[in-house]
Amino acid sequence: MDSYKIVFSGSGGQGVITAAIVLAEAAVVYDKLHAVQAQSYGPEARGGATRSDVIISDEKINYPKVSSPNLLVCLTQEAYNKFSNIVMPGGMIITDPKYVVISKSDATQLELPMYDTVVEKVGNPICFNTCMLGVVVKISNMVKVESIIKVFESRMPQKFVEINIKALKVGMELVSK
Amino acid sequence: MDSYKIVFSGSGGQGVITAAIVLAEAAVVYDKLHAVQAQSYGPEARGGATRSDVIISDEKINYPKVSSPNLLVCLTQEAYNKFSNIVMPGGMIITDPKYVVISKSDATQLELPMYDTVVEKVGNPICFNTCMLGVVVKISNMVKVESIIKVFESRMPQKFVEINIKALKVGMELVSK
Amino acid sequence: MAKKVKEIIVNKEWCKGCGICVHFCPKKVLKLDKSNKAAVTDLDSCIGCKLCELRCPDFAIEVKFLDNEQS
Amino acid sequence: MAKKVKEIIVNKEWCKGCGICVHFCPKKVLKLDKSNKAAVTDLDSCIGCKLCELRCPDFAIEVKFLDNEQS
Amino acid sequence: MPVKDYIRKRFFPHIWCPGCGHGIVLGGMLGAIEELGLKKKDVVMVSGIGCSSRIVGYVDFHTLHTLHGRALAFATGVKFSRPELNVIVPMGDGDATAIGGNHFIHACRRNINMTAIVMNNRIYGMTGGQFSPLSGPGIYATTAPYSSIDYDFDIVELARGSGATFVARTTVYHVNEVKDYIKKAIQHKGFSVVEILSQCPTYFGRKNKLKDVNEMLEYFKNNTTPVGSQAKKDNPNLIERGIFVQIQKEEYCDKYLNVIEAASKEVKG
Amino acid sequence: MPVKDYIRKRFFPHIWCPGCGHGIVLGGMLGAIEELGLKKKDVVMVSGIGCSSRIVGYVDFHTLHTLHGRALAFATGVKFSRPELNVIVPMGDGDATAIGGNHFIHACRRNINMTAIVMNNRIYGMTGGQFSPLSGPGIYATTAPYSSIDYDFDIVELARGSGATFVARTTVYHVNEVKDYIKKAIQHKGFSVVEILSQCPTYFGRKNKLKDVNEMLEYFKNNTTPVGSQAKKDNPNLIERGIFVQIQKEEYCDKYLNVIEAASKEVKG
Amino acid sequence: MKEKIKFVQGNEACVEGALYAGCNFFAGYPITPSTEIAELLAARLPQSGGKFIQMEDEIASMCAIIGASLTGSKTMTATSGPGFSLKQEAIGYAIMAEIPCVIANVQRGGPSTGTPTHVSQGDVMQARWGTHGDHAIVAMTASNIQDVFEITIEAFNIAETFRTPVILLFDEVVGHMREKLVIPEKEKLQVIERLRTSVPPGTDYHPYFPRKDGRLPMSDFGGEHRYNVTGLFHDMWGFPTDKPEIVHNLMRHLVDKIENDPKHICKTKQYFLEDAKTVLVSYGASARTALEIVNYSRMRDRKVGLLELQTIWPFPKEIVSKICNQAERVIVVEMNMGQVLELVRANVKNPEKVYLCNRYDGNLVNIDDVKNVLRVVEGRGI
Amino acid sequence: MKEKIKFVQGNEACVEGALYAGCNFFAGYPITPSTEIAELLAARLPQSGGKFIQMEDEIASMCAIIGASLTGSKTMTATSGPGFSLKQEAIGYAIMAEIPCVIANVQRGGPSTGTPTHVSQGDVMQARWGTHGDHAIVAMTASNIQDVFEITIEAFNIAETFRTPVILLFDEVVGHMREKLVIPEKEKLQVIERLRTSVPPGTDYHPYFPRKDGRLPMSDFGGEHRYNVTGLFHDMWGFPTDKPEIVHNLMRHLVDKIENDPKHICKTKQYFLEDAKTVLVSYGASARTALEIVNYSRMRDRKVGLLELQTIWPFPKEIVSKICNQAERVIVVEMNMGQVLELVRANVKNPEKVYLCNRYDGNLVNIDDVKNVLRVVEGRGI
Ligand SMILES: Cc1ncc(C[n+]2csc(CCOP(=O)(O)OP(=O)(O)O)c2C)c(N)n1
Ligand SMILES: Cc1ncc(C[n+]2csc(CCOP(=O)(O)OP(=O)(O)O)c2C)c(N)n1
Ligand code: SF4
Ligand code: SF4
Ligand code: SF4
Ligand code: SF4
Ligand code: SF4
Ligand code: SF4
Ligand SMILES: [Mg+2]
Ligand SMILES: [Mg+2]
Repeated sequence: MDSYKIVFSGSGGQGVITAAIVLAEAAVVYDKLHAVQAQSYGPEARGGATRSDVIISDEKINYPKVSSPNLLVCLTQEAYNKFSNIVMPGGMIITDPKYVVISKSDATQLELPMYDTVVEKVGNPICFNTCMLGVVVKISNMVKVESIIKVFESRMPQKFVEINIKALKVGMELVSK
Repeated sequence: MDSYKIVFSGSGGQGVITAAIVLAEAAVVYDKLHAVQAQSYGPEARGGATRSDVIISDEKINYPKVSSPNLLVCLTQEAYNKFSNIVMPGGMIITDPKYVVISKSDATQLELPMYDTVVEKVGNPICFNTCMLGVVVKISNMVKVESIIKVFESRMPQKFVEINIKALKVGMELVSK
Repeated sequence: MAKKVKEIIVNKEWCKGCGICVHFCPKKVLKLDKSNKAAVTDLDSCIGCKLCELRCPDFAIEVKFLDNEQS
Repeated sequence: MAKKVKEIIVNKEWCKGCGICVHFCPKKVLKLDKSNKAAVTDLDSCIGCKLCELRCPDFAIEVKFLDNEQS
Repeated sequence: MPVKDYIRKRFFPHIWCPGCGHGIVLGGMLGAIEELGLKKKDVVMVSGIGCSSRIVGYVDFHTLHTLHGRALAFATGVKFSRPELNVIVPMGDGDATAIGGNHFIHACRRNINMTAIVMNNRIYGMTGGQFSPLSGPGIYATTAPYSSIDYDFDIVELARGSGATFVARTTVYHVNEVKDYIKKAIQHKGFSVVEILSQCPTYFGRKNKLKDVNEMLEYFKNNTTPVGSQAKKDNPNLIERGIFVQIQKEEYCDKYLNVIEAASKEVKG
Repeated sequence: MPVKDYIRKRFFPHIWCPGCGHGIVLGGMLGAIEELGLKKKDVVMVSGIGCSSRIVGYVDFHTLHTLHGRALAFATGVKFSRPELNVIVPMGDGDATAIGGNHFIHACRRNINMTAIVMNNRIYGMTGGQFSPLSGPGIYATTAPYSSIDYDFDIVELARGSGATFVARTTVYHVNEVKDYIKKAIQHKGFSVVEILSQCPTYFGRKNKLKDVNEMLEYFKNNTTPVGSQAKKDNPNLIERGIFVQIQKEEYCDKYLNVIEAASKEVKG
Repeated sequence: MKEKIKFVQGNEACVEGALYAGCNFFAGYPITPSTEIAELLAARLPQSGGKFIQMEDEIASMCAIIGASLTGSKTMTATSGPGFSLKQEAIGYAIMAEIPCVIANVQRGGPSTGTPTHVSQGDVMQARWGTHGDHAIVAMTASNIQDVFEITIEAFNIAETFRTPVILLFDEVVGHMREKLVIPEKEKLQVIERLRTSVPPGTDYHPYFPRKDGRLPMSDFGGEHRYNVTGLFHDMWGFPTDKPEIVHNLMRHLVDKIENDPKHICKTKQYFLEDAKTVLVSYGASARTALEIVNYSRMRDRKVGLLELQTIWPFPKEIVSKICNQAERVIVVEMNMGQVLELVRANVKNPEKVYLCNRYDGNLVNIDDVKNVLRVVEGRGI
Repeated sequence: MKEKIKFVQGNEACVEGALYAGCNFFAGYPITPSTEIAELLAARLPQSGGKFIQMEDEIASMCAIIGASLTGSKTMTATSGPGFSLKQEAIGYAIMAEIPCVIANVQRGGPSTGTPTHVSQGDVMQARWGTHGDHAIVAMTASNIQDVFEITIEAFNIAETFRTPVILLFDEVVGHMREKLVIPEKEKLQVIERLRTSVPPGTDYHPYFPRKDGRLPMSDFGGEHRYNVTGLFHDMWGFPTDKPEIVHNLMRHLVDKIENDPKHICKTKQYFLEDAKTVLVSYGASARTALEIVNYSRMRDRKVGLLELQTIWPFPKEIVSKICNQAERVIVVEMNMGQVLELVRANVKNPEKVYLCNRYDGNLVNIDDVKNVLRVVEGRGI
């Protein structure tokens, strides 16, 4: 297997970095894969535009940054405009139409109403990023869902685990449709 | 002419450094000789034991420190004990018996009651160092008395010049005796 | 302050949707629209206190008066 | 303080002749000798206030009492 | 000239997070400058490093963005070299009182005619939410995960204790006071300090479970009172706003003219 | 144990000039320690750089001679690491309030149980007589040849404004007060500051045309008065001596025990 | 404690390493990109009774860890560029007074405020020469999360062994990227404890008189032995002196203990060096890119190898010259204007065969950067 | 002003040089052995309307002279070892923001507090690398009082020409010894004034856009042009950016302006080098000892010459390698553990023929020191 590269992008509060970490951690700790996660920052450490790179592979990963991802997630227009052209030929871009108006691209583009769906089905917008993670898990197909859930369990109090599992599944189902 | 080397030593308040500077300045500015003056310090810049080296020469002086002086002035016992052995063969040591009890030495030793004499004849102990300078001027015979006086004039208010000239002469006379 | 307010201009490019103007408007003249930007709901109630403008951290809202004395 | 003073010891090695003890002795018990060290002139007048000892910057003067209670 | 003419519009929208109080301070400060009618070329604004310090990038004066904590030291060089310039120094709470504490107290002591504006959000915003010397005990921060045990400075008392001749405090909620105190501070001949309680919803707010920025502004509204008010007597926990110190004392650059005079005499004499 | 048993006799006579007040402070400090019956092994003395800082070389405790201005920062490390030790920090006026000003105010703020003793001779002795932030206007110094224009800090006010919980001041003339205040300061649970006016006859005295060391001590005698005295009311120029601040506030290392407790719970829980 | 597997940032691996090594005191002041070290230790240290304190600035932080170390704690601070500059005076103090402590500098772009959130390796020379006066220093680095953990432990071990400050010279990429970390169970990795004096109370203890093996056993402040510690040149009891012989000997001691026997300190990692015609020399995050290229080249049967430096100071001269002299060409891959390049050049026979592949624009040296230089120096055109 | 002859300390000669060059602003904090510079300027500056301020510490002093320079003053500070370490962060700022200013470091024994009243040349490498991140710096020195005067003027000239901080790396011996100084009349020596922009008010002024000749005309704060100054990487208007190309180009500019054309900066003095078989390389006070030995050797018909460095940074590579490669042997005479030695070795064909004669015990390298090394390396036995 070659390595699979994902770029998550969005803005400070959207939890894209957490989603990226959960994915990579699941790969490493529970699926015995190799993974690295890296991110870019604005001035010093404060909020603003965010980007997180994840590489998952069954071999050791050296160069940790992603220049052309297989999969790109853009949760803001700014991110979309900045990154949509970096996707690898044959790669895919995921956006939420609530935040992004897409334009022409060589990549396959998947517009999913993640925010609205998660609000509707889970009732809590803070799980938006988990829903997005569900989408990514499904599409990338690198990491077991159970591993993601194990990461949830190791990282959050029980009451949050359940709602996040729900959001994760909502995301996965969104893709299936 | 070879160079003539003098080490002045004593303690903080005795003005040995000033005397050394006046001598060297007279040589340089008025007698067109070469001279360097250097000094050693205690911790940081505060008082305590003091040593000042002067070299006078009619050639350019490179190495500025004196290891074996032609003439050594010691105004404290501590200084005497520390330095009396560095005088060059055939050199001379000048002390004031008020402060220093001399011991055996290869050098010629001149004990002059400079303090008492200056107090007696000039009536002011702060000219002690000038009196000592008079001794040195006389013995070293490198610098013109007028040049020393010119330095006084350029450095001090008129009222001090006179008393210092007096002290200088007292010192010179002390040697003549 | 009895001057008549002509219009309240929101610079949507600059507005970050923090909601301060909305929350502290004494007359509830403002709201956040669905793209999360400040918007005027009821210009007539506006008393022209300019607090929205002064408290906006983003220089994104401006209260214009009829007599043009205050910009 | 009514204790009897036995002796006042000046450590001449340590004394730097600053004259503080002399100047501030309430009973003028002390002086500077000709080598500029503190010295006792009039032990009998000493009231044992110990101020000389306490104010000496050089730990050079010590007031000893007869009854040895205070060193 | 309208307040907006003092800003460098091309950099807007600015870098600060939604609801960040620093933008309100900027507005109040420019309002003061506008009312004083200062010319752009006569104003030098000097800042350190922090979210707050980014303020100088947005104003169309001579702007000097320096090192974390050192703004007042740079500003001292500017002012002492060219006393005719108006020197204004906006600072973060960390900038002013943590790493910059020494320059702060010495500026207060010297009484050089400059204005320090402390944009106090009780947190290190720029580096992501560590507690500051103004956070106070009980506050949560990334470096105080079990809540802070550090006592806080009271800037008013610190400035007073260091000899400052003008000291005022207010909050961004009280935006007209912001303008007013900064104006008075600039007019004051000597070193002036204006503390402005400001909010960092992104870090202080989130870490301390404050619902949103409006809850933070409500806090400023409900927990402060004019200095010397009855309210304060009834509830000593209230934070006082107002002008706390305002005294006349000869200014440093003016005093240096005496030095120049004495020195020149010496040369001639 | 007699005071002299606390000193390292082999280094005497000490390095200080004849009449230097630092020796008197040393005596008073050891008197306090002696009366408190502290064991040598339980005392750590930390200093910076300066004539005053050389004091640690002469005392038979654990002694830490650090960097100019940084003594309190080192001391904070010592004390916070081993709170059971008695940490005493003698400092020069420059050391404490010029380069060390920031550490000084932060030590006051944190309220770590240590004692700072400011040996205030109003001059930089070690480097040969430059003015310090405590010299005050009108003083002559090598860097103030036309007399200083710098206002001075009032250490008592500076410490108070920074939140110190114990602040006292006296002079070396009042040598029993030196002992007494240092004793009380060490006993105080929290950060304590004792300012002791001291004399540098070599530089301050000479530059300011004071006849001799006794004239300097006479000054301390004649120009100071107990805090709150009638004399002060009659003559506001007098410097007050006494204990200015003495309040109880939970100590920093103690408070950290709560952090440890909360953290340990988190691990177990 | 059982072995644990985690997925963490470099900064967190550093924290885990420090805790594994017994670090129980941290003083710091936040600065990007090192802040996570402080944040994590603020949470972790008190969990086991350790102390965390946020000081007023970087200078105070450095001073505090020195003071704490003297009382027997294993201490650490963390910072980046500007803070590292500020600490230099006090680092010199720790060198002079021989106080064990660890300073992590997670490098960002400089000079000055530079690019705070971007990567750089620009402080290599500063780590060696940032403080005034002659001295020697130990500085180490790592290119992956597991190594960060282990090198941090090593840093504490060296600090204790040699009574010296040790600098961890990480970089933003390694500090912030996440990767797998295996924390072995206690005692699996060697942890060197402070050597304390065996001189009995009441006997003359010489804190600054080296034993035959060069080590100086310490006595904690608060213990039975009272002595003096100073930043002035000092005698074997720690008291100030300016006697020329003592000054000279102390200087020699301070330098020789670090530089005379670098084998004990110098660590490198070697990849495909046996037959390498082209040797890449790299360290930290850049070594990851270099290694990628080595693998890539080997797949194409090109004899490229990598010498990864983990110890930067003392510079591993012997290893570098041995390996580089065997190669036909050497490429130093780093993120500065050639700081290690100059060191390599100074230690090989043919400096003109040592090339540079670098980047100093805030970004990680990338794969094409190295490929291009490789192609050019191997004569394959660009 | 007419020519004047004075008998002064090196520190005073530095003051005279600064005043001759038009220095009108000094901020400082006292420290041995540099304090006399502050003391003398406190008296002299206000005599002609200049400003002297004693700041709370060395950091503040450095910051103040940068601020003052921006308003158009010619500014300077002075310090020694520990203070020089403290200034490093702000020196980096002056480099990044390209602010002309002069920093005198009168070197004393280190590391740490070291031996405050004794001589050393231990800060040579720190002057180059003391601040974090890549950068370039100018550092100059002198061995006698007249040269101190002239080099100080040169330092101001270079600072203005290149918009850079310049370091004067004197030493305690030269700083404190007294010798003759001839102060020429005004205009006899070249004094370079600040290049100010000719861009008219209202037109777009680019404070950070170099002219064709590489110079950046300045506009005083308080003048018609308003712009931004920052320690972050910045664009041509002075506004922060982290765009890789801009970061890269600014780095190149900062380094290239100093290092590309060192001829304009590098000064040396050469004694008896034409036929020298043994070349002594030295600087500062040690060069006095070296010169003494050259004279002594020449009297005995031994072909010994001296290359005295006045510019230390940028290191005068070309001159050093040209002269040293011609010689049979080279001896570096200095007062540290071999800092310039390594630089010379890195720039000659046969590094093994470069020897060291040094002292790092607080004393000036003496005549016997050099004689002995000379005897040994010339194969005349010891
Ligand atoms: C010498 C130095 N130390 C630390 C930092 C990192 N740093 C940048 S801003 C900052 C604190 C910001 O807090 P504050 O001053 O309160 O400003 P805010 O961001 O909250 O407005 C810190 C610690 C730095 N840039 N330089
Ligand atoms: C970083 C640094 N800056 C400056 C100095 C020089 N220095 C040593 S002691 C001192 C001031 C001494 O004054 P003070 O603290 O009042 O102590 P005193 O000598 O008067 O007792 C100075 C400026 C130094 N050693 N280190
Ligand atoms: S206060 Fe300003 S930024 Fe906030 S919502 Fe209103 S207009 Fe928008
Ligand atoms: S001017 Fe006052 S009333 Fe009108 S919208 Fe703004 S805040 Fe509301
Ligand atoms: S006070 Fe002490 S040092 Fe001074 S004269 Fe008296 S005994 Fe001597
Ligand atoms: S004890 Fe008192 S009275 Fe006696 S000598 Fe000393 S100072 Fe004078
Ligand atoms: S992090 Fe806080 S202080 Fe910084 S811009 Fe955001 S809200 Fe403002
Ligand atoms: S210089 Fe002043 S402070 Fe220093 S020892 Fe002498 S008298 Fe005391
Ligand atoms: Mg803040
Ligand atoms: Mg003092």
